[in-house]
Amino acid sequence: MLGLSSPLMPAKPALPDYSAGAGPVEHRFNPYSNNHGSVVAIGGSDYVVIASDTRLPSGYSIMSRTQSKLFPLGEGGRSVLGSSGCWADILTLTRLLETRAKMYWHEHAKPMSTGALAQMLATILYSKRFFPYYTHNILAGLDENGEGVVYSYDPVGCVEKFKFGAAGTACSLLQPMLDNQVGKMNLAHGNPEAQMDMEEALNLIHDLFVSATEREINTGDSIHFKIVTKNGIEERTIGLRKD
Amino acid sequence: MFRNQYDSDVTTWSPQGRLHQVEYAMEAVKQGSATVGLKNAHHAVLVAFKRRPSELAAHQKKILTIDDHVGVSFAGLTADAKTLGRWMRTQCLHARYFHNAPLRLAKMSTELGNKMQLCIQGYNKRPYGVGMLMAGYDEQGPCIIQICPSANFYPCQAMAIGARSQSARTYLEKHLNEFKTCDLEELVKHGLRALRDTLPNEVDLTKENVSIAIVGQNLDFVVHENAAVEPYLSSIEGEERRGGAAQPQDDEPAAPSDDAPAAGEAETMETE
Amino acid sequence: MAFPMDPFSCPPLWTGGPDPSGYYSFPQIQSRNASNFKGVSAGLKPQAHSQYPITTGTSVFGVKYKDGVVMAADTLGSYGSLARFPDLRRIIRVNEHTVVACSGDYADFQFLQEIIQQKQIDEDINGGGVTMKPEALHCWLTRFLYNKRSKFDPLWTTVIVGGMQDDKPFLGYCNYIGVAFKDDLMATGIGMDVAVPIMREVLDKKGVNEFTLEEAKDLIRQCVRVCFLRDCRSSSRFNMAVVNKDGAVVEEPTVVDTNWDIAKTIKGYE
Amino acid sequence: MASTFMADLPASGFSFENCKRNAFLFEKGAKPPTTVKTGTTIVGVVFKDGVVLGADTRATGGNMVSDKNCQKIHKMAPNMLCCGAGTAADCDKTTTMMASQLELHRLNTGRQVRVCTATRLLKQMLFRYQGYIGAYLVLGGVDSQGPHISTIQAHGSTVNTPYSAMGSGMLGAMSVLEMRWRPDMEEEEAKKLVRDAIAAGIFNDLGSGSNVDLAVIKANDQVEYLRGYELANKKGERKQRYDYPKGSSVVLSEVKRPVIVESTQVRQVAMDTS
Amino acid sequence: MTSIGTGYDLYTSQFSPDGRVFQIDYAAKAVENSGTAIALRGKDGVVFAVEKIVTSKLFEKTANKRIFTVDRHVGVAVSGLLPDGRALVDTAGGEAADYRANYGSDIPLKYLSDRVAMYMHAYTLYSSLRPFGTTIMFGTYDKEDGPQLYCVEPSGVSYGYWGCAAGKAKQAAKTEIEKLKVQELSCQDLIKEAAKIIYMVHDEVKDKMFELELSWVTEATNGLHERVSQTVQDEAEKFAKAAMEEDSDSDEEDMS
Amino acid sequence: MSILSYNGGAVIAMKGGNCLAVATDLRYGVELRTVTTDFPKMFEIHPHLWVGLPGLASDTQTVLEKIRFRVKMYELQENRPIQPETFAAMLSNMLYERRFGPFFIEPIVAGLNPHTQSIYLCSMDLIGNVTTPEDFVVGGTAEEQLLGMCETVWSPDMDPDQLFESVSQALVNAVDRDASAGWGAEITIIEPHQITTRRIKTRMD
Repeated sequence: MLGLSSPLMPAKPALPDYSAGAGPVEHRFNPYSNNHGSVVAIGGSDYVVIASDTRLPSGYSIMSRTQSKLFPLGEGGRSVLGSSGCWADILTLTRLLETRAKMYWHEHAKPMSTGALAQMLATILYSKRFFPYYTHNILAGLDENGEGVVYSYDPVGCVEKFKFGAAGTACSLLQPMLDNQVGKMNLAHGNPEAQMDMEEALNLIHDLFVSATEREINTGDSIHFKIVTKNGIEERTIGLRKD
Repeated sequence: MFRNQYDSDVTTWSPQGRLHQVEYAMEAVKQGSATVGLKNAHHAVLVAFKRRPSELAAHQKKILTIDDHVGVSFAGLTADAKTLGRWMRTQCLHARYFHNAPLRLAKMSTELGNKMQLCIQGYNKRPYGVGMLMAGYDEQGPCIIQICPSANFYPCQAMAIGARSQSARTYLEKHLNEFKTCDLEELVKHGLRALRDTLPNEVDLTKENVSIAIVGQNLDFVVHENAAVEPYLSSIEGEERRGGAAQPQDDEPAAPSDDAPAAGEAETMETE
Repeated sequence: MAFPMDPFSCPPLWTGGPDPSGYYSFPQIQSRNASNFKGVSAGLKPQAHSQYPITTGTSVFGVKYKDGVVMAADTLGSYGSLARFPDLRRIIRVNEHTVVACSGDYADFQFLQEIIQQKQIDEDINGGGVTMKPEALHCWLTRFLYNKRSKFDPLWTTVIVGGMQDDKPFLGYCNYIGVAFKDDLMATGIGMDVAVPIMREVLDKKGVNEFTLEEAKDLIRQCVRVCFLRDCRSSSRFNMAVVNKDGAVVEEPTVVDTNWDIAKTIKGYE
Repeated sequence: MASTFMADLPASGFSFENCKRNAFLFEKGAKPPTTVKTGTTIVGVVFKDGVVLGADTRATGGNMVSDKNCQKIHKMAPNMLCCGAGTAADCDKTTTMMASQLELHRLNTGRQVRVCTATRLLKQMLFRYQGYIGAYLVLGGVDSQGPHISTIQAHGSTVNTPYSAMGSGMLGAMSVLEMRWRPDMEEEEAKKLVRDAIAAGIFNDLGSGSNVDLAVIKANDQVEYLRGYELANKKGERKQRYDYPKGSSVVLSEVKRPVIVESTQVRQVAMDTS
Repeated sequence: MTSIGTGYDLYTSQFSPDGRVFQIDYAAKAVENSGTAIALRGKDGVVFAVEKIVTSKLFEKTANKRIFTVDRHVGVAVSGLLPDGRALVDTAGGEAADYRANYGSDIPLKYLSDRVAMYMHAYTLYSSLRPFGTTIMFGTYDKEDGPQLYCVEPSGVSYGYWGCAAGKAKQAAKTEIEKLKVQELSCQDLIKEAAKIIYMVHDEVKDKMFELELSWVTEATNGLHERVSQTVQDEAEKFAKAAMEEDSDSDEEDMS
Repeated sequence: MSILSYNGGAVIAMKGGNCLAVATDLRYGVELRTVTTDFPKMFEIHPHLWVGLPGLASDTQTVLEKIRFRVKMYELQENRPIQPETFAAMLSNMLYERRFGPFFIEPIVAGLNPHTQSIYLCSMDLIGNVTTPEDFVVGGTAEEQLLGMCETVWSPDMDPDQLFESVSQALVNAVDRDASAGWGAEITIIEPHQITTRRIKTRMD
């Protein structure tokens, strides 16, 4: 939608969208920018898959088509944070997490577990409760007994543990199908306890992103996967529509 | 005769122009167990002898990892070492946070020197009673930097500090030019032999009391303890002690007593 | 970091020295980076910061080619809609493999330029031959701009850092909120909408590794030309900078060619 | 009093009966909804013997794509087409109303309609609504005075230039045009240029996407409308099918109603003249 | 030196009955414990030469460097307690950076040496601090003021010099410098003379190994302070060693 | 909240082989309160032509009455059932007529021509902009969720049973992720000779 030209986009001709009742608008400095991006994660019995689209939009133009929004943390990058929203906040938050994780490793001579990272992220997000990090985070990793686990967050640190989750601009397009296919919701004979195997999870995520790209203008270009199992991390990139 | 008057605090110069508090701090380094650092063309190695306060206790950690490309072994007050270690870790993390690049060792040692210098100029302060061997690798290649309580630091080819480290230094001086050309295995062996020379005859290197750290070209700082040191130890098993395999060594007094400062030490306080 | 001192008092006896008093307190000299609420105690409104650009530079362009990076920026400093400063240097050479270009508020860029040059001096005197690389500068600039943004006292500039990072071309973008990314091609301001499509079209066909210096220069000239035609805050006079393993060169300003023949054919408005 | 029947026959022109109610609702804090926008890249170019128009085919409602293959090139007259950007409904309805006006004009004057006439009619209507009708049009046609491209803004201002672009993707398109437009181009070259300009909009502007529609208009009502000239973007192939086995949803109640389908013919009945 | 050990020489904030602050004198004594450092101001620049005494074969060549650069155009030679010296160089760097931030140009040497002198003097006023055990020499060359050489002592006093020396053989080096007509000599010659002086005053017996550190800031280096190139270093050392042989020959003739 | 989500609701129309499915949730709520759970937003004009009117409930009913009136007038005049295309055009013009004081509904129209088996789907915004996709149309507050589901679930030429399962799963899972829609669902499968209306089990929260 062509909103009024916000201060972020100087000198771009704005096609006015007349909406009734729009009073005078005071252009204050807006410290945030919405750089969109979507993240999906599915945990299985011995793996976790997390994927994000690689489009970094700014307003109506695309800054970069190849910017992954997945950030490895903790031991050997076993826990992966997927983050979308204000790209400036995301860069700072992930840098801070990497530094804290490194200091944890120095002090404890062992890397941070996914659970520890999840709690630390919640605390850091809440520390800026009144000038929040405008980020939608999903932390995926293996828990103590090697099972895939997904933590999903709101921008100020409310965290919950799931087997799967979606976040970002296309979250509302991705989440229902995840509930249905992974959570087996509303299926008369679905068994919600059954864990999805990895291949099927990868295919489902790919299809979800294809659907999201069809309908959401900020999603597209390509999907970046990170597949974490106990013996390492595998990365894949698959193309999407570029329009 | 004058010594006792001028050695009470660090803000008093003695008539000969020396800071006795700082010299006493240098002595603290010799209380700590020995550690040796040496380097070849691509790697830097630290070996350290670990003591334990009693049979029941565990061996005291001697090597701290500071960052992927640098680590330190220390001799002297462990707590001082831990504080400085934490400060160095923070400096390295700051460098990575702000510049996305490892902190250069020359820069870190200068900053550390200036930080320690503050403690030898103020009234209510004391020098850090710990000597450190910093081993690291950056664009300028591997390096071993010795840091003294006097807030001075010396980039070295090889160095040994701690109890009876003079005999290790003698070994290192003898084999100095071999280090440049030898490979990593050989380098560690030299280190272990030098370390072994510092031990009284009845004590020998075992996998509990030795830790080895290696850093180098595309090799992050890694510390080997306990079982991991065994292959290295076994490689120098049979060799005759004192001066290693090559040639007999003129015998040194078995265990030079602590208080008589070995020749090397006195000069370092030569306000260099 | 050399923040300018409080301009109203002469430099103190010594700067940043330790508190020599030990036991007793020495009269506290006003610390240099006083909090920005200086005026509150004196009943003044809390000190607000400038949050809009005054003298601005328009788009900056950058593209990688097989051995390095080509960048360009026009030399116009617009004072609102007045083309006030016709000859601003908006690309500066930091060292032999790093170049920084800025668009947005030019005063903020001069402030940044001073700090960058001081950083470079520190590197020269004790760098020992090894000096600041583009990625380090880009990362530092991102942190600096983000920090200023978080204090609601932004530096209203968008910078592009170009150079050679370990013998590989480097291009990094960062705007005044701290949104930063690295890519093979980029432009700031209106250039992102006007020039980037052209660059993408060219670079999608011919990868960076076969893209020669001449082709890169020609493409950048095209971008400057199109932006001059369509951006009313731009000028046809621009600086071009090239960075490759032989070093970083900011060339003297040249002028882009235009032709307005079709103006004659347009009559009336219907 | 007019019967209820009469009350509902619509008077001509816009009806403002809900305005009072809506204003009341907005005071209560309800946010006005967004209309469907055509993010759009539309382009018009004059070449040697006519005009080429181009448009993308994406309509967006907020950040959602509401139509993946909408038609943005509207018929205005036998010798004229008009691409619309801005509010989708405004463009459609405005161009349809204008087309009928022009058709009446053509019948009354017995002459081929001129582009300047269409431009003048459009600008007067849009000016009357002060830009509240968000139609940003690129009008292209060939009349007795030769090929014309004229651009009409929602506020009523118009300009005619040999090449023009509108919509959120106009900057990308315009840069392509500025680089490669030449006077008196051949048809093929002009089509290629317009195609590339639209593609620049489709791939670099989020508001534009899907396919490229082209239209070539040449003298004496020669209009060639190439709908789906290039299917630039197809939906990605899915890796799995998601067919639900019978009985996945639990049915609570079911009603089946048969439907009898009579055949219906339409008979021509002569005019009843008595 | 009557009041040594009488308890008046323990604090910087104490005068002895004969009106001297001994702690400052002792700090000056500390300077004499380090290798000799000299600086010569010629007609087209300033030359530094330092006798860096090597206390252990294990050290790298770059260990114990006592010549530094501040703000690209100021050469600094430090003698005495090196950690104190480094701290001062760091302060001088801060001063130069502040000057450029406020006034936009390179810091003038007189102003820099005054600032550092005031800083060192502040440490001689309080019992809770001790004076810097360093003598620090600053040298620059620029078109406007030509060559400049200043030297600051632990007492916080700073003088301009044509040639100055500090460290072990300060007196011997001074007499040698006075023999030269430094004002007329160019840096090319001065660098050899400086090397010769260092070799001459070096005490073979007490300190076996030493390294000669040479650097200059001249018109040729257009006002930038740099270490001399390897060729210039070798030439200077060859000249110094040759000069040493002549002297030892001349001594033998006298004796025989 | 936007006026269109004052009452909540969700509707889908999806094209099958030679059949058509329309589905609606059954909630009538005022902001966060649910008032009744038997309020379909999908209405039958005639067995082969259905219209969905999600949005402000009062406008839903007002527009429905107005349209029924106009369809009756049309059918009296034309003496044949109204074609979906014509109906859509009529509805679109009615909405655009109120361009500056619109009805707050986003209607969808779904029709099957029993003779030609052609299926017509269209959706409009509140001022009558018609979009006529080939696969499905959605409307209501759960629009984004519905789009996500339908894009993944839809495949061409589904038979009535497959179509029923797909539509009901799409609707149910979508409304589960939308607080202001749900509370029961009604799905109608339209075939040339048979109309099957089913109500399915959903969460009632």
